[in-house]
Formats: sequence, C-alpha cells, structure tokens
Amino acid sequence: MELDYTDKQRAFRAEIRAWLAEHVPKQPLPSFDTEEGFQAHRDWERTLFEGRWSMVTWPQELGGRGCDLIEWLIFEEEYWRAGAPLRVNQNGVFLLGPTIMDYGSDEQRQRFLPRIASGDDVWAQGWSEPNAGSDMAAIRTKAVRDGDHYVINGQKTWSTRAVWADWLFGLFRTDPESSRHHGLSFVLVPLDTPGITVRPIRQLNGETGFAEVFFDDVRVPVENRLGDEGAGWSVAMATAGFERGLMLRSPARFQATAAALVRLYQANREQADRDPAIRNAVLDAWLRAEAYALATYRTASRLIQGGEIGAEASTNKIFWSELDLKMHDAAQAILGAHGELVASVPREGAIGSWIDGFLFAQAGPIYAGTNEIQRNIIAERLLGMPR
Amino acid sequence: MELDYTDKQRAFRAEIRAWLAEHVPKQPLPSFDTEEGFQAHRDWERTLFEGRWSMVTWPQELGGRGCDLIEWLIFEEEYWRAGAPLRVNQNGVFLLGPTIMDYGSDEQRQRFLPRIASGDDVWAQGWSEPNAGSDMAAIRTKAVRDGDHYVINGQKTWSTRAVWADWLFGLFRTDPESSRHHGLSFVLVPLDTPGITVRPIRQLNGETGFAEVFFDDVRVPVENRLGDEGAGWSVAMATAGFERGLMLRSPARFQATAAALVRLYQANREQADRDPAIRNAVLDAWLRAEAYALATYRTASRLIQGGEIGAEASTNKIFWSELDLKMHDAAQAILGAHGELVASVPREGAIGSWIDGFLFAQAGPIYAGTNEIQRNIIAERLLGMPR
Amino acid sequence: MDFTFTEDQLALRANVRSVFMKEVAPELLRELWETDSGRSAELWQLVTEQGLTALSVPEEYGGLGLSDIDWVLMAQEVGYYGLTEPLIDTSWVGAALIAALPESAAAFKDVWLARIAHGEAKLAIGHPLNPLVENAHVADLLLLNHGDEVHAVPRAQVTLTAHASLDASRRLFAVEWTPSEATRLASANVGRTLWADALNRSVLAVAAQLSGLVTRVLDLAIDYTAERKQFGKPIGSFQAVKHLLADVAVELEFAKPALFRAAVSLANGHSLAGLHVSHARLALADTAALAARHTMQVHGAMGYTWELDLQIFMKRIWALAAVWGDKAYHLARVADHVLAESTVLDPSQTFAA
Amino acid sequence: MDFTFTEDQLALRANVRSVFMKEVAPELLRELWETDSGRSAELWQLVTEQGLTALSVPEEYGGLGLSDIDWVLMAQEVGYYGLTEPLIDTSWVGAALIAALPESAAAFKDVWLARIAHGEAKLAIGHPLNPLVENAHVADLLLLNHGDEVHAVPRAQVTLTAHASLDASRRLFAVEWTPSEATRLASANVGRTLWADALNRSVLAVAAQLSGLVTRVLDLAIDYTAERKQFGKPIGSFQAVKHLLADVAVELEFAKPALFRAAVSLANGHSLAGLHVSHARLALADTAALAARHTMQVHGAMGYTWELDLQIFMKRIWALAAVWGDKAYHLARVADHVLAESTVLDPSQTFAA
Repeated sequence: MELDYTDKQRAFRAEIRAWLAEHVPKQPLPSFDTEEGFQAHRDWERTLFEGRWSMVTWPQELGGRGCDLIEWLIFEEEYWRAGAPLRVNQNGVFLLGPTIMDYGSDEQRQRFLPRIASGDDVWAQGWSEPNAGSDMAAIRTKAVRDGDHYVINGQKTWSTRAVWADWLFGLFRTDPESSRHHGLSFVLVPLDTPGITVRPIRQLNGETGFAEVFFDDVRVPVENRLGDEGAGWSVAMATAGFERGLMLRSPARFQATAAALVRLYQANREQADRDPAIRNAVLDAWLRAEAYALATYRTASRLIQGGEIGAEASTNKIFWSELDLKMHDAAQAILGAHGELVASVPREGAIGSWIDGFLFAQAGPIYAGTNEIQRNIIAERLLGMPR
Repeated sequence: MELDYTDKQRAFRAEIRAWLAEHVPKQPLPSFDTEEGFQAHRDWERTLFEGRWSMVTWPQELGGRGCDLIEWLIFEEEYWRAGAPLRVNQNGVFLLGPTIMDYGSDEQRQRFLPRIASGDDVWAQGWSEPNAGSDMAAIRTKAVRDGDHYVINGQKTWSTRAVWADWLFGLFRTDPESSRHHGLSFVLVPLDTPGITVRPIRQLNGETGFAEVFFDDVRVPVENRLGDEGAGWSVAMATAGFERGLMLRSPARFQATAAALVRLYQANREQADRDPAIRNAVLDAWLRAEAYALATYRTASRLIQGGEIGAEASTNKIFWSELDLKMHDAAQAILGAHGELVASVPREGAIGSWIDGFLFAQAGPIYAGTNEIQRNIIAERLLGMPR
Repeated sequence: MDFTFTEDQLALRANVRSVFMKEVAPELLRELWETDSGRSAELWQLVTEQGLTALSVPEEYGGLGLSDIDWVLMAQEVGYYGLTEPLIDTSWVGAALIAALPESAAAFKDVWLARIAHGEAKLAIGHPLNPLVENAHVADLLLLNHGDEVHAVPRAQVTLTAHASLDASRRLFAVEWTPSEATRLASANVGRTLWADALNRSVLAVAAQLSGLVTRVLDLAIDYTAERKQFGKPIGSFQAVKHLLADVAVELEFAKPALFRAAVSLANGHSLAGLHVSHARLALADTAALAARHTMQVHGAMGYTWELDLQIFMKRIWALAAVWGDKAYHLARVADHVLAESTVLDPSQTFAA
Repeated sequence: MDFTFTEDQLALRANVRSVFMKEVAPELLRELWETDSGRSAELWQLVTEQGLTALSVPEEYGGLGLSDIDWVLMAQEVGYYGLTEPLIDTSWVGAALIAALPESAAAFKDVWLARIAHGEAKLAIGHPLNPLVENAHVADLLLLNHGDEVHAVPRAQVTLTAHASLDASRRLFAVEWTPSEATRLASANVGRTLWADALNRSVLAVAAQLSGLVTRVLDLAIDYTAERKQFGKPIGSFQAVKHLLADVAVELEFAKPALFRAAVSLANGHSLAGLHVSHARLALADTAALAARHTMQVHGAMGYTWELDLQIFMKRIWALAAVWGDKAYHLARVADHVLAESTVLDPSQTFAA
C-alpha cells in the first residue's frame, strides 16, 4: 500500500493543470441542452482533442495518452478543479468508446473511435423504452434483418443528448420470438437516418437534456451492430457497468461541489449557524466526497492489478447520488429564503447555480438504474441474498 | 374544535394526581421480569384496583370509572408524570379486557373481567409461533375438539409475561383442514393446566420478559373460547388493533421520555453542545412526542364521536417506535463515554436507566408487527396501493 | 376537549374542493406560467364568488366572520390545487391585520375591509423575514413593515423589480418605497403585536399549504404507481415503492394534528400560538421535503419531466421551504420555549392557554 | 500510488482469520462473560503463538517490526471475532508508545518490549478521553496519562473499582493511583507527542474493530434471512429486508477506504493522520450504528434474544460508540481542518503528506 503519487503522476498533474489554466473558457458556456450551447461544447471537445486531453485513457494511436486509471483520476481532479465545461460527449467518450474497444471489430474501432475522440460524432443513449425503464429486459423496439440491413421500428425514451447528437447506440430486439434479455442486439444508429423522429423531453428545469426517439422503418447496415447478433445484453451490461461505475461520476465532481459547499458555508456562517445542524451537514458532505474519492482510488488500484469491477458499481451509484442530494439540501438550507431564486446564487465551477444543481441532483437516484434496483443488485450479488 | 379541558376533566386530573402522589412507591419496584418484581407489580395492580384506578375506561360495575378516551389520556399523562410502575397486566387490562367486552358471553365477562381488574389474573399473550411471526396466519398449534374440551398441541413463542402469568390468550387452529386465517379460534388457557411447559426466553438485557410455551395434550374447556369457533382471526385482529393503536403505548410515556431527555440535555449542556446536532435531536424528540399526543387526542375525539380506528394504528406503531429509538440515541450521544455503563445513569420515571431504555427501544420496531409489515398495511389499506 | 372539525367546516371545505377540482386544473396553472402577470381575473372572480375573499372579514364589514380554524382547511385546498392568487395575503392575513388596527384607523378599515370582502382589492405583504414580496405586481395595496410600524402603500407609490423563482407560479418582487406619515397605519408599538400575529398567521398558512401539497403529490404518486408496470406488475406492488410512500403518510399523519392545534391556538390568542405555529411549520416542511423526494423517486424518470404535473407541486414545496422563516428561525422559537428554565414540561400543558 | 494490501499482508490475515474462526467461537465468549476476569489464558497463549503479540515490536527487540497497516487488518479480525484480550493495548498501542520513548528510557524499553513480544506482559492504557481503563485488572503494567506525562505503573500500585458495561466482555475500571518520579517515563513535553500518537492509534483500532463488527453482524443477518421463512419464502427475498442490509453494505464500502488511508497516514507520520483517523472513526461509528439497527430489525424478535449470537456483536458496537472520543470529539477535529482559512480544499490534497 503506497498512497503517494509518483513523480510521473505529479508531472502529469502539473501538465494538465497548466493546460487547463490556459484553455478553459473564462465565461461558463451556455447549457449544452440548447443548440448554441451544444455547439460550444462540441467546440470544446475539439479543443480538448487538439491538446490530446479528450480521452486520456485511450491509446496513443487514437489520440489518447494511454493513461491508467490513477492518471485518469488525476485528470478528472484537475478538470473539475479548473471548472472546465461538462463533457457533452460523455456517452461517446466514457461509455461507448470503451465498449467498442472491448466488443468492436477492427473496422468498427477505426471507423468510430477517432470521430468520438475528436468530437465529430456526439453520441446519444438508446436504452429505455416507455415500458422498459428499470426493467430494461422488457425492450420491444425491433430491428428486423432484411439482407444487409436491420429495419428498426419502435420507440426509445430518456435518450440523453439525443436532441442534438449525431449518433445513437442502443439495444434492439433482433429476434422477434425472443423475450427478456435474449435475442437483443447492440446497434449503432445515425440520427439523421430517414424514419427517425426525435422529440425533445422537457425536464424539470425547462430544458431538454433528453428526448424520445421514434423509429419508423429505419434502415441501418448490419455492420453497425456491435458484438454478435442476439448478444446485445452482455455488451450493454458492460456499458452500463462503466456507466454506474467508475466513469459516470468521477469523485472530483463531488469533491468540487463539497468544496463549494464549504465555501458557501464559510461565506454565510452567521446565517448558517442559526441551525446548528448545518455545520455537521457540511462536514459530512466533505467527508463523504473524500470517502468517494478514496473508494475510487482503491477500485482503480485493484483494476490496475487485473481485478474486475463488480457490484461496487452499484454501491457507487447509491453513494454519489445520495451525497449529491444531501449537499444540495445543505446548500439550500444555508441559502434560506434566497434558495428558491433562479438566477441569484451562481456557484463556482461548471454546474451553474445551486438551484440548478439541486434540480439535477433529484435525477441522480433515478437514472442509470434507480437506487431501488441498485439495492436489489447489492443484496443479491454482493451479499448473496435470495432473489 | 375545542381544545380546552372541561371543568370535569380538570377535576379528574387533580384527583388522580393527588391519589398518585400519595400511593406511588417512593422507590422503583424491581423489574417484573423477576419473581419478586412480578409479585410487587401484581400488588401494585391491587392497590390501583382498590383506588378504582386499575382500568378507568371500564364500566363502573366492573370496578372501573366509565372514563372516555380523553379521560383515559389524562389518566395516562398523570400516571407517567408520577413515575408510577409499569403495568404488569397490560395484556389483560388493555388488550384482552376490551376484547372480552366486545366478543365475550355474559358468563365470560363475569368470569374474567373482575379478576383482570383486581390483578388476580395476570395474562400472557399467545400469538406468535416459531414459524408464524410477521406471518401470523401461519399458525399451526392445534386445538382439537374432544367433547367439551379442546386438546391443544404445539408451541407458542414470544409470549409476553408468560414466565409468571396465570393465564394465556391466543389463537389456535381448531379446524385441522384449514389454512391461513381460516379455521382459527381464540382460546383462553390457564397456564397451570397439565401439559404446559413454559420456557423463559432471555432477552438482550439478560432478563426474561417473554417465554416459549409448549402444549402437550393440554385440555381446555370449550367455554374458554372467545367468539365463534373458526372466527378467531377477526377477534384477534380487534385485539391487535388495540395493541398497535391507542392502548399499547400512550403518548404520555413518550412525553415523559422526551421531558427526561430535555432535562438530561440541560444538565449536560456543555458536553452535549460539542456536537451541535444534539440540540436539534432533543428539540425534535420533544416536538414528536407532542405530535404523538396531539394525534392521539385527535383520534380519541373521533372515536368518541363514533368513528372507528383504522390504519392509523399502523402509523402510530411506526411513529412511536422510531421516536423511542431516536430519543435513546440522543441520550446516548449526550452521555458519551458514560453511555455504555449499566448502572451509572438512572433516569427519573419507571423505565430505569437510559441504557435499559435504549435496549428496550430496539424491540419497538419489531414487536406487535414489524414496522415493515406496518408499512405494507399503510400502503395497501390507507393509501390503496396494489397488493 | 374536542379535536374535530364541525359539520359546517367540513361542508365548506367539500364545496371549495369540488370547485377547485374543476376550475383550478394543472393545465390552467401551466398556462398562467406563460403569462406576464401569472394571475387570472377569472380565478379571482371564482374565489370571490365562493365567498373566500369575505371568509374572515368581520360581519360588521360585510364578511362572514369565520376564524383561523376555517382558514386552515381552505389553505390546505389552496396548497392541494396550487392556487397562487393573492387570496391568503389579502383575505386572511391582510384582513386580520386590518381588522385588528386601532380605532384611529376606523375610516381605513371601513373602506378596505369592505373592498376585501367583496373581492375588490388585492393585498401584498412585506416583512423583513422575506427578502421579496409575493404578488406585489397585482396588489392594490401593500402592507409593509418599517421597523415594526405598519405602512399601507398603494402600488403606484412603489417601484418593483421582479425576481424569478424556481416555481414559475410564484411572482416575487423587490420593493422600493419611502415610508411617510401618509403611509403609516400603526406605530411600532402597536405594530409589533400586529406583525407578530401576521407572521404567525402567514406561517400557519404556509404550513397548511404544505399539508395540501403533500397530499397532492402523494395522490399523484399513488395513481402513477398503480398504472405504471415494470417486471410484469404495477410498480406500486413492490415493497420498496410502498414503503417510500408509507413513510410520507406516517409523517403527514402526525404533522396535521400539529397544524390544527396551531390554528386553534392562533384563533384563541393562545400565549403559545407562536410555538405551536412553528411546530406545525417545522413538521410540515420536513414532511413536504420527504414527500417531494419520495414521490419523485417512485415516478422514476417521468418525475423529472416537465410533462407530468408532479413538477408543479414539487416546485411549490421546494419554493415554500424558507418562506416566512426557515428551519433555523422556527427551531429557535421552539428552543426558546422548550429549553427555558421556566418552562414546565408536563403533558397537562399540551393545550394550556 | 497503490491502494491495495500486499500478498503477505493478506496471507497473514487469512491465517489469523482461520485460527480465530476455530478458536474464538461465540460459545467461548459467552463462557467468559460468566467468569470473574472475563479473560482467558488460553486465548492469550493463542495470540502469542500466532505472533500477534510481537507484530509491531521492532525487530531489534525480538519483534516482527510490522506496521499500522498490518495491524489494521488484524484489528478488523479482532472485531469480527469479538476478541477482548488486551492485545491491541499491549502489542499495538502500548508497544508503539514504548518503542517511541526517548533514549533515556532504554533499559525500560529493553525489558518491556521483549516481554510484550513474547506475550509475557499485558498492558492497560489510561487516558483522559476515557473515564475508565479497560482490562486494568489483568494488566502487568498500566501506561497512564498525567497532564501529558507518561507514567508506567505496576498493577500492584493502583486501586481498581469495576464498572459494568452493557457489553459483558468489556471489563472497565476506575483507577486510583499516585504519580511519582518513580513512575514517570516521559515528561509532558515528550509525552504530548507520544499520547497524540497513542490516541490516534487507539482510535484507528476502534474504527478497525467496528469495521470487523459490521461485517460480522451483516454475515449473521444474511445467514438468518436466507433461512428464516415467512409468507412461504425466505425473508431475505423481501425487498424491504434486502434494502435494509444493502444500506449497510453501501456505507461499509465507503468507510473501509477511509480506514485504510488512516492506517497509511499514521504509519507514515502524515501531518493529517489525526484528521484521517477521525474520518475513519466517524464513518465506521455511523456505519456500525446503522448495521446494529438494521441487522437487529431483519432478525425480528430473534434479534432481541440472548440466545442468538447477534447480541454479542451488537453490544460491542454500542459499547464502542464513544470509546477514545465520541462523535463530537472527532467531528471537532474534522472541523478544525476543513473550516480553517488556511486549508486548501483541493482533491490533489487527498493523500498529500
């Protein structure tokens, strides 16, 4: 057990810190749930790519740096510390990218990965359907084989980034006779294919972070399938594992919020200390953000030594989503009567005002598998309790 | 809505307060889970009876005072305020007594009620069996009709007071072909009947508040059945309703604990305020004890006007049991390193030291139907959610 | 001792409820979000016709002379249906404040209480506990606090700056104004009591609205979880979903009696009315925060959408969290009582005046 | 940067675990409850044979020279199996304190470190944070604090008064003694650092035991809920029961890394070792309280019995809640760091020395 950074790691931190200091936009970008903001964030992805910072864990030949997970954590720490923009292509960089590396053909790797890295292709998710939310195996949208193509009919929903994205990845039922998680395939779909209709979903804050996607005889070449036909479920499980696990929410994100919360408390201490429990909530937030970072370093160390990610992906999901709620509850308690005001209390970093963060935090225990589902998984897989 | 006490109610309060001031033992009685303590508590029941205070809601002709529920609440408030002994015959006075009044024959009323009132018969509960806990309808202990008798074979467990009590009431399967809540009968069993073996169960604190009761060809006259043969479930549900509901835990009990907690906090304020959240916990305890009293007055008012007790019995059970846990957690936090010491921190009132109360509070969310079962009941019966 | 509402009170509530159910639909609330004023002349006429504007105006001024106990039931319905017309500030809190003005303001009382009763005036109330004044833009008259003095200022004499709330129904304004002899209705000495009462009444009104809001989000969640199916059955049949909503039901069951006691204490001028009001406020704010969280959770991603009505009521819950005093403020009032050496902590004091 | 244990460390743990599993059975713990001393010569011999008494005694004194990082794994097992021999106070905290004594105490070190390594001495430690001294009745030597001075007092020179804990395994004593030149091992100036380290090490030991205890009660609960049936199926298949235990598993998953970081910081003399130790202690105390409550709940009434082993470990959890500093004490240490103006709150500082 060795908890010091190596000289190489320190140098890496210094390099990214310096680069970010120079390149991070001085003014926050507009929300990527607007057309203008989406474009600005895509441009930022290009800037990152030019600095070879867009996907540091990817191999050198793909424009990455071949970083291990510890370096990735350092990168994320500096990224959030600098208040750099949110990653509009998170779906591509953190979810699809690693999945293609593991399950894609050489041709697919060549075709898709560079355009993810450069921000040329921004990706949307296509998991959920109206009747397949927590119960993802209930997917019904069909992809019927017709020669060299699949013909897709049906509907996806909660498709993150789909309003402005270029491509969508998702699970489709290629065997019409199948049920549950059999007979599904993982298919990549250009969102400009004829027959696709994207209907934005307005969310709590009035913006449109996700969309419904309707498929009406949409023809997609068979070579867009990732993995074997009918083997989509296991491919998707790998992707979902990345999602819930290490990549979706890096600790640095919550450490940034916790640090901002401490500063908010310090700046309003007289107001805040009228309720003596607020100090405890602030300290607890900081400790938990720290604990989340420690657990991630521990998992990263284990993975570097050849371990595999397991049910701790589910414990992560519960921990960060509940921490995020608690931190924003504490912030609202400090802000008191000013808490409900939309525009008045911006906070440092990229997440916008506290009330924006408060609304966004509400979604945490729901997306990427509700926390109830995660608790089932923990009980059954980590603790071995009966189904 | 009229939230003042009447002159008659005020006079009643003054009367019981004066009587208690004169009669409550100056030294706490030994625990009624010991032979000596059981006898001392039975004597106290007799003292109460002589003062016509043993069951104030019972009719005058049975030695009660015909009090309504508001007067009962006033009685309880004064009883707990005076730190009077726990009621060793709670099962008889609060659970079986009202059940006999509703479901018993005249002969049964004559036979059992006066001896409950006087403390001559102390009653044990016989609900649970080893495989029928939360799932009470899984009862298997048989009572087979043989002429004028039932012959009982089987086992009960968690039988409160059974170690020293005179009688046991419980549910037995009188129709051997039946299943679930059909074919059960409510039977009253003298604990000195041949064939009964009582094996005390040691609980967390090392004492024996309940017991296993084994029945080996135990013959009980048919006239000991309460209600019709096979109708035991509905009789028991009425009893269990009293148990979870108004009678089992009067608000005054928790108000007494909350007041003691406030005094503990005030006496150790410097120590306690090192953790600023403790003040909030103390205030929250006081408010919740107050809320529990208010809700009970509201239910009592409704019942007096002819309403019926419903799923709020389940909300009560959850509320007081969680409140009791929280109050004792707060007390332990105030006591700090002294909290684990068994003998050193007695508290006013009848419940013994804080650590005794802490251990006892652990049972609250479990007995009389676990809080998980209560939440199911609330969801299904109060909120109308699907089974 | 009788902790139940009268038949009359329950009948009045049933009537208002059936009217609101028909006329204050979520679609209307959404439409009003998009309008400049956010307020509706039709809704105001509706509450006037229902007699709500006259509810607690004394009979000698043409009102119905009802009490805080009647109002608390109305305010629950206001919360349940999400009404944001300035009814409570005008016809409950404002009317009560004006009715309590000393004899010296007799002429003012005559004019304004009659207008209020007839639905011809809207009021807004400004108090240091709230940084902004709700509904100032549609008020004919603003009752404003100036170091405990009570001032009555026509809208024409104030300058308003709008501030957006996360709840688009709430219209909040910073108010610039100049106190003068002409605007002063009551001195600081007299005003102190008037403001204390207005504060308690406003806090009670917030608590009552939260009570209605909790019931509303619970109702929405119960309906949704009965219809929505996953894994082949309604999600409402899963224990985890049941327990999330049962938790809310338990808290509500024990918050409502505190609300009703507070109404009685306030109506009767009970010396502990402030304590009782703060108790109700604390219990309902906690319950409402839990209700928003748990009902959102059982809605899954649907709860996060603009499309479902849940958002309307969740946002109201969040927005009301610190209106008329935050948790710290009300907890301090409780501490002042409970921790005072002179306080007798004895159950016989639960209702004592 | 490598946040994993070495093969050697894990092998040592596996060995100790298999020995404890066989030799430190719940039945033995129950038997010891009934004895006067509550301690067992056989168990002490066992830990000596396993090399645990020599674990962190420096090699030059005949020990194994291992570190706090090795010890934290051992202390988890001590917690899991409920061992209450004075092993941690003697061979970890006590040995480290004695090893750190200045050269002036060389003769004392020679004698006592050798005795400790060979299992020939038991120590008890007295510090103002704890009102009572554990295991004083079986200690050959008491290390006692006197205004930061370190005193070493043979048991014959102290007067003991026993106090019962709710955990019958814990034997606690008020200690009367007279500090003198003869008993003083280190001045206040030197002692201050020694005591600070002893305190941090003891806090870490408590946190590690709590970690083991949480795992133990979880294991008991998982077994029980798999076997116990209600409504025709194992209660462990009910969602409410699953979620009660999953909640504990989540908290434990994020408390353990804090525990291990604290061990590394302490072993390396990290300037923030105290903060890291307090973090681990807070996280594990909260986790353990939750674990006791939730595992008790899923056991139903059985959990409330003397008969089941659950009580042995729950009571230990409750008893350790405020040993070597309560929540307030450790939270204050966190506040001193986090809220200091001079502190840089930056993720690059997570492991910084």
